[in-house]
Amino acid sequence: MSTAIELRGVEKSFGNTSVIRNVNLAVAQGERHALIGPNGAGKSTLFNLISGYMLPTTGSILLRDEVVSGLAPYQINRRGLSRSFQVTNVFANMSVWENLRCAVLWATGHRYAFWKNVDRLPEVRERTARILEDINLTARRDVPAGLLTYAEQRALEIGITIAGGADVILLDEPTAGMSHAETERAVALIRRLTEGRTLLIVEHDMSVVFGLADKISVLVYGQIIASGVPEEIRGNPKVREAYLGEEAA
Amino acid sequence: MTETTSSVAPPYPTAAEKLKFYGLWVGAAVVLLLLPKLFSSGGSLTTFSLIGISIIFSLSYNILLGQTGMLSFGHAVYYGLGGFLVIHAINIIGANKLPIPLPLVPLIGGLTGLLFAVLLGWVSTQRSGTAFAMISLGVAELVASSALILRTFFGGEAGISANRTKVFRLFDWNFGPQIQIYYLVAAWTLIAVIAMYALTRTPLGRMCNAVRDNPERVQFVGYDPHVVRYLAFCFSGFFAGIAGALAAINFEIANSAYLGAVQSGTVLFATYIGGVGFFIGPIVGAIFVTILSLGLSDLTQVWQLYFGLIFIAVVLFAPGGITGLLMMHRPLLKAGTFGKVLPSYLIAFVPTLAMLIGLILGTEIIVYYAVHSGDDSHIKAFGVPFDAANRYVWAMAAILLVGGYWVARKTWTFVGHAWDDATSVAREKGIAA
Amino acid sequence: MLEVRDLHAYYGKSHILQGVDIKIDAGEVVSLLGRNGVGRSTTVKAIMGEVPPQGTILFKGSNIAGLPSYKIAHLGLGYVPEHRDIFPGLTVRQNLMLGIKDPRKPGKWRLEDMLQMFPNLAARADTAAGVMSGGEKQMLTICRTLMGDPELVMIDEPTEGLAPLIVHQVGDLLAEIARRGVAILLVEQKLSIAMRISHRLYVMGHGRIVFEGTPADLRDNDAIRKEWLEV
Amino acid sequence: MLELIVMSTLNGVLYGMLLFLMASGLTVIFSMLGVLNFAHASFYMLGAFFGFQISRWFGFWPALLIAPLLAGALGAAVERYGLRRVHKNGHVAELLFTFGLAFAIEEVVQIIWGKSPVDFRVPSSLDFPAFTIFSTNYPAYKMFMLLVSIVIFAVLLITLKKTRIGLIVQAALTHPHMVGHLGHNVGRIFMLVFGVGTALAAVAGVIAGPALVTQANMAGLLGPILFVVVVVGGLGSLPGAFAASLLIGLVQTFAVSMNGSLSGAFGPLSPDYAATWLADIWNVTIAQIAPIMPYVLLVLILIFRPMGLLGTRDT
Amino acid sequence: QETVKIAYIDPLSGGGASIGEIGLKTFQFLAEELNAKGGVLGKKVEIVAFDNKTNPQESLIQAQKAIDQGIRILTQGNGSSVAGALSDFVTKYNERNPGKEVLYFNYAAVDPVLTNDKCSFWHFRWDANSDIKMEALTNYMKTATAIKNVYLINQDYSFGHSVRTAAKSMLAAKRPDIKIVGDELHPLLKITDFAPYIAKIKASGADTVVTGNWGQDFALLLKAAADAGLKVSWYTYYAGGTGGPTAVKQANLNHQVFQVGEGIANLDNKPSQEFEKALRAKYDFSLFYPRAVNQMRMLAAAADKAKSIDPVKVALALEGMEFDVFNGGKGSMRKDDHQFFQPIYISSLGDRTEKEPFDEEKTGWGWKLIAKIDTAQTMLPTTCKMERPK
Ligand SMILES: Nc1ncnc2c1ncn2[C@@H]1O[C@H](COP(=O)(O)OP(=O)(O)OP(=O)(O)O)[C@@H](O)[C@H]1O
Ligand SMILES: Nc1ncnc2c1ncn2[C@@H]1O[C@H](COP(=O)(O)OP(=O)(O)OP(=O)(O)O)[C@@H](O)[C@H]1O
Ligand SMILES: CC(C)C[C@H](N)C(=O)O
Ligand SMILES: [Mg+2]
Ligand SMILES: [Mg+2]
Repeated sequence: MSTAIELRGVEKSFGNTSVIRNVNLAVAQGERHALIGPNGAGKSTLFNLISGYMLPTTGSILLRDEVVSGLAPYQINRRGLSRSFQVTNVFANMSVWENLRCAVLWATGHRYAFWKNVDRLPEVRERTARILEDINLTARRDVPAGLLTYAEQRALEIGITIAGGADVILLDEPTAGMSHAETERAVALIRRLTEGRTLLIVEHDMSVVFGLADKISVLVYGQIIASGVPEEIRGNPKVREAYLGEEAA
Repeated sequence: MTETTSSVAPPYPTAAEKLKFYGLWVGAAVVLLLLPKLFSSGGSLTTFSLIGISIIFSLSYNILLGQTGMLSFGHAVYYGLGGFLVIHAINIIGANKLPIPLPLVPLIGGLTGLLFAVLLGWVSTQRSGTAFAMISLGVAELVASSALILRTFFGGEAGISANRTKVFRLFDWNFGPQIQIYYLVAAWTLIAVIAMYALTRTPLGRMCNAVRDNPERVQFVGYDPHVVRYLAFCFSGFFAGIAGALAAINFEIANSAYLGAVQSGTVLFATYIGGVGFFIGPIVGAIFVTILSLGLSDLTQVWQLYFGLIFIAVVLFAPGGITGLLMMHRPLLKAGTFGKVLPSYLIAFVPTLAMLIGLILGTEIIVYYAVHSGDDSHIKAFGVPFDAANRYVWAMAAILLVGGYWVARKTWTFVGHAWDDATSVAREKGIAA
Repeated sequence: MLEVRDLHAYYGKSHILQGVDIKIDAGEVVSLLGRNGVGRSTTVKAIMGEVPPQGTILFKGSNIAGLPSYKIAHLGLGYVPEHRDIFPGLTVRQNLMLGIKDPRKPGKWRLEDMLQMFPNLAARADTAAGVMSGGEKQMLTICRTLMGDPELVMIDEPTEGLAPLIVHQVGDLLAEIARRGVAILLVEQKLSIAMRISHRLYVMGHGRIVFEGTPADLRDNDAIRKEWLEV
Repeated sequence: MLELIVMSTLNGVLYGMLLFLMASGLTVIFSMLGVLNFAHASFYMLGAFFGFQISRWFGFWPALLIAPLLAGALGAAVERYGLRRVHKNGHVAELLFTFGLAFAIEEVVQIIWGKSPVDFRVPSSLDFPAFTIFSTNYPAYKMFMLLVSIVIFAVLLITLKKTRIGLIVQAALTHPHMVGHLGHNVGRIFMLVFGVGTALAAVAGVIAGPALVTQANMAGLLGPILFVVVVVGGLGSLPGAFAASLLIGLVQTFAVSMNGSLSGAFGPLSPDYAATWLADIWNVTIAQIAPIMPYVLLVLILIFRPMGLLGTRDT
Repeated sequence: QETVKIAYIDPLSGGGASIGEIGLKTFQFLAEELNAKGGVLGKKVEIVAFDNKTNPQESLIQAQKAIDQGIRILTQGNGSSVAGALSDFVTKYNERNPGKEVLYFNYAAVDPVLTNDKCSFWHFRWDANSDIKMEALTNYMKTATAIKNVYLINQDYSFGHSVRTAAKSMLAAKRPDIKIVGDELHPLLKITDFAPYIAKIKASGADTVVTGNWGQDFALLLKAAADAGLKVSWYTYYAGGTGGPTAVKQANLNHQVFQVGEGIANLDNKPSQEFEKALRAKYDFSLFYPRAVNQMRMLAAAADKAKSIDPVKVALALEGMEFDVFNGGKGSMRKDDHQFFQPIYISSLGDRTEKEPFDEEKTGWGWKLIAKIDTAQTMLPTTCKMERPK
């Protein structure tokens, strides 16, 4: 089995505070991998590095055995990696439909086309409609994204992330701020949408993590202190001390 | 699969809707054709031509501001360079008897605008927001000042002129009379408007909106926002060039003012006042601002004051521009509740008008005393003659102003209530406001 | 201390709050529970004047409904909003400083205490707050509001996005706040923490209060829990 | 030669300080409120005309005090009843609002004071040569201008550094509600900042009015260059604005003093090119392009150092 | 009763507004004068103002508007850049609209090209062109032996350029010993402080400055000179404009500032002095445009002669017309190029004797006549090849 994402000796520092320290991580193709760790451990930063939003100070990042560190986010995206944001990050003045369609356009090969009518691209319509269904926002199709409720925006955020059909998906706290019921629905959705794809997810909700992940890595102070299947992690005393606390046991 | 699509995706336009859509364009064409028959004085033809030019220019500007979220202070650069090249082109065509008819010449302007947008755009569009605005300001000032230095090409303060009747003729149209110019402008306006509308319906057009809303996110759906901005900039330069070309053909002169800050400011005005959020916004703005700038100075001497006040008023009271104000009523019309607000409008209209009349009267009286005291006090403002030295007129102005304001304030709260009612009914009927 | 009577609020014309009644005494910890979108955030916003309130809001005896929010804040009501709203361009320290209403009157919460309580913040005291991690931002907002020395704080979902261990810490912080005599109105999603620290609980449903009682009452009342809270 | 260098330096510094005097208010407004105040130069003009009128009635020194207060009050009123309402519609709306305002102010000034320059004189107490170098007099009034600029710079710098107002305003830029929840009266602070900014412009007006012309078109001549100063200096940086003003003042003044041209350096162009644009470039002197220097600077800065000379924020 | 409308197209806003407004008032005053005498062919004369913001393109819009209102005579003066565009426009318009011709009366734009290579049958110029003025000025400078080093400073546009080229070539021909120590061009109406230019003049060691600057560009130049205590003689075209005399007085340049023009208030000529008095009684400025008086009076005379106000007939009547000019002496409108020729005066500003009753801008100083050049001596050749209506 080949690796989807691989980090080799990645470090990142801002000024003289180092946030990511010598991280080595491999996520296998088709694996659902969760990244957990205390607040400020560097999880989002790691996502920023992988997705090209930030440049690692040292080390290299490989996407399906190809070095992608140093590429711009859109170049990495075109190579099949897509991410969501911890803070909702959608196109606020555009309708839900248009939000999703924008996420579909590049992947369907229409790029910067200025000679095609966007409403008459069957494959774009089909794909957008499918995702709209998937994220359960059909009824809100024509509502500007900025006016959706928080939970709906989170769903849209996931929708945009997966719309391009990337086969490596990074989700940063997708269920934050959702109620239990909604969280469960979101987990089901994520499970379904990432079937056969590679998923790297950051979550603080342990039910989500343990319900979804094939493998878990724990990031503390910019270092991976443990990595393994959920049972191992749950039992790992270092993890309990640094992250889970007593409760989650 | 396709079944889900058809139920989930927005439906394709029905035949009736299509008919309506294409009918609109055909209707516009017919109106443009008939306009000179309805208003036949020389003055209106000039006005229409200028409006047409301004429409193209404003729409091209809105590709930047409204569609892609880029505030430019230097859009006139592409308009002006288009104009200059066209003047030179006309002279060259005329001198060498080249077989290029005048109706094709605007294309030269468009290509010039495009060329310069291609050259200057890459660095300018690297950033958005204030940085872009300031670069555009700097570039515009540079180009405008250089125009005064490169005298051979730009003709200095005086500019350069041409004679449009000296080019190759088709069908015996020499384009001397204004009516022929009007039709030339009208045809190009229609073409350009359709083209720019079509542009908004393309993948690029949609991505422009996305870049406007959230350039960061765009990067993560595979697009380079810089490229999107750059392409938008190029298109915008192209159409601005066409507008400049038509202006050059209309006036047969191009001078450095074409490139200058006033021109750039005017197009920003027109576009914003019309409403950047709607495709037709800039069209409305172009019509409004052109008529205002042509007509206001005939009506009153202190037109600049009114000009300023009108803009302040629009910015204050119609944040979505004139079009935004009108579009607010669409849900009401759809829900059939427009009737609920109409009476309140009528009630509010009277005192508001009184207040405005009082304001104008007062202003003109003050102007008379400040500027012309000693001259004949029977003056005219907005075509209405009155005696500025008459105490009764003073009293009337004061009463209209104060009383009008007082009553108007009350009536506007009516409007507010009526509006709330009407919208809530509309919302209950499921029509989003 | 705070008494809300028949509070209504609208977004445009949609009637979100339909007569909310809440009471909080000095030093009391009260939680406001409910599903997503029932109007809990709107309640606190209406109290703070961010959403125009209709009804009576008595704070320390005077009606504050309709006052501008800075006046409300000066009366001693603190508010930690749901979306964190840290000032991204300013440093952590500057963010905290802005919590102080009047630099001439130091309150019971001092900058040093805060930094001591949250080493995470201390380490980043001079970095721009915008680049902090999600959890750090959450802590910062709470601390910032405390700097203003409120007598009652309304905190909207403080544990959202926090690691389990930190959730626990926040619980401790809230308890500490209460111990120092500050009343708390807690808007929460996570039942566990609300149950742990609250003296009393309200449950909201469809713009109204549908339940009021102690944590023990709620634990016993399955019907309410089923209908208005989780699954 | 030496004479020209000394004189140009003096003139350059002076012009730079005048720019700073005008730009300081704009920096305050632009950096704190984020408002591109196109009417800033109009307040400068109002300052000059108020100063002229008041000094007619009460003399120059009272005018130097009262005119800025008046203009500042006007500015505060503009913020309170105009800008504040426009604020929520974004920066473009604010900008157009100030555009409209500039139009209206110019016409009002024309109505009251006419279109011709008014006779605003240097006060007699300052109307003497401060010193003479190279047989050129240096007017005491210009020294006074210099002094005022430096005092204003110092005072502003201290107040900005030492007060919390700067912080509050910056915070309110992104989250006005939150700042209110923390107990700060944002509205009043915005009004204050705008008032102070416009009052500073008016100070510049009162001082520059007698030195330059006091005429209804004086605003238009200076408008854009102020933005250049603010952006080149770096948004939000007062020292930056100071440095940029000096830089622009010196660059422009020295450029004027230079006669160099390509034809001077490489000899005249062959007559074959006499009527082409090449000849224009060949023959243009540095002095002739002096007015565009600031814009060259602006574009270069924005391309190579977008945060400006001493700025910290990306524009 | 029908009126004869004249469109006044000049700046009424922006940088040129101050002179534009004075021009407008002057013309209105002249219209009243004509009307008091029964108007033109018994018709009332009315001046209709159009604001062109000193912008050529805007001028064309305004001209078109004027024509649309039925106006057949346009007048303009502020700026040769505008004049060129307007002349071109009128020529084309008349060619394309036979039977609806309009005339263009130019009262102040003096770029020689307008009556040379770019001359037009429809354009009439009452002001002496720049070359004529420079010819007169250099003829006088020729005799001033004190002049050794001359500095040229002019506005960077067609008029400024023609002043500069004419000055250089004429001085070289008439006084080869004079050195041109500086030749400066600066942007038109954009400079707020001339101190750097003054420093440069000073450093060049010039004893004389020749400038065609007008409007604020002159007043500010002199103001900066006064501040720096620059003591040189000034040979100017428009020192008498608004703010000019005040600045000259401030610089304390007593009879060191010379001006070439077609008349001054202090000429020993009864009728023009009466006129000046009447004008000053009404407005607070002195007559800056004596040629406008000639223009309006000649219009009336031409209409009388043609017995019509039809533009073509008026134009034909004006061609070659002899006229007793306002400041005394004979003038004539040359048929070849439609340039009006009249006596030219050189005067200097300073202390007055009883021979100079009028002062300027309440400075106490007035214009003193230095030299008069008769009409015949001002006749420069023209290269104009005019297309006339058949
Ligand atoms: N641009 C930056 N400059 C300086 N420090 C930064 C920057 N970006 C992030 N940091 C710091 O790096 C650390 C890691 O942040 P990150 O957002 O990756 O945390 P996280 O693991 O996602 O936490 P959370 O679970 O709370 O979201 C934090 O302490 C944060 O303050
Ligand atoms: N700005 C707004 N405009 C219109 N409707 C709004 C707005 N903000 C909130 N709403 C609506 O008001 C209702 C109550 O919102 P509120 O934020 O108070 O809910 P909440 O109980 O805090 O839930 P959450 O768990 O999402 O925070 C929701 O249905 C929401 O959609
Ligand atoms: C009004 C005049 C001073 C105009 C100037 N003579 C010119 O030809 O441009
Ligand atoms: Mg994170
Ligand atoms: Mg909430």
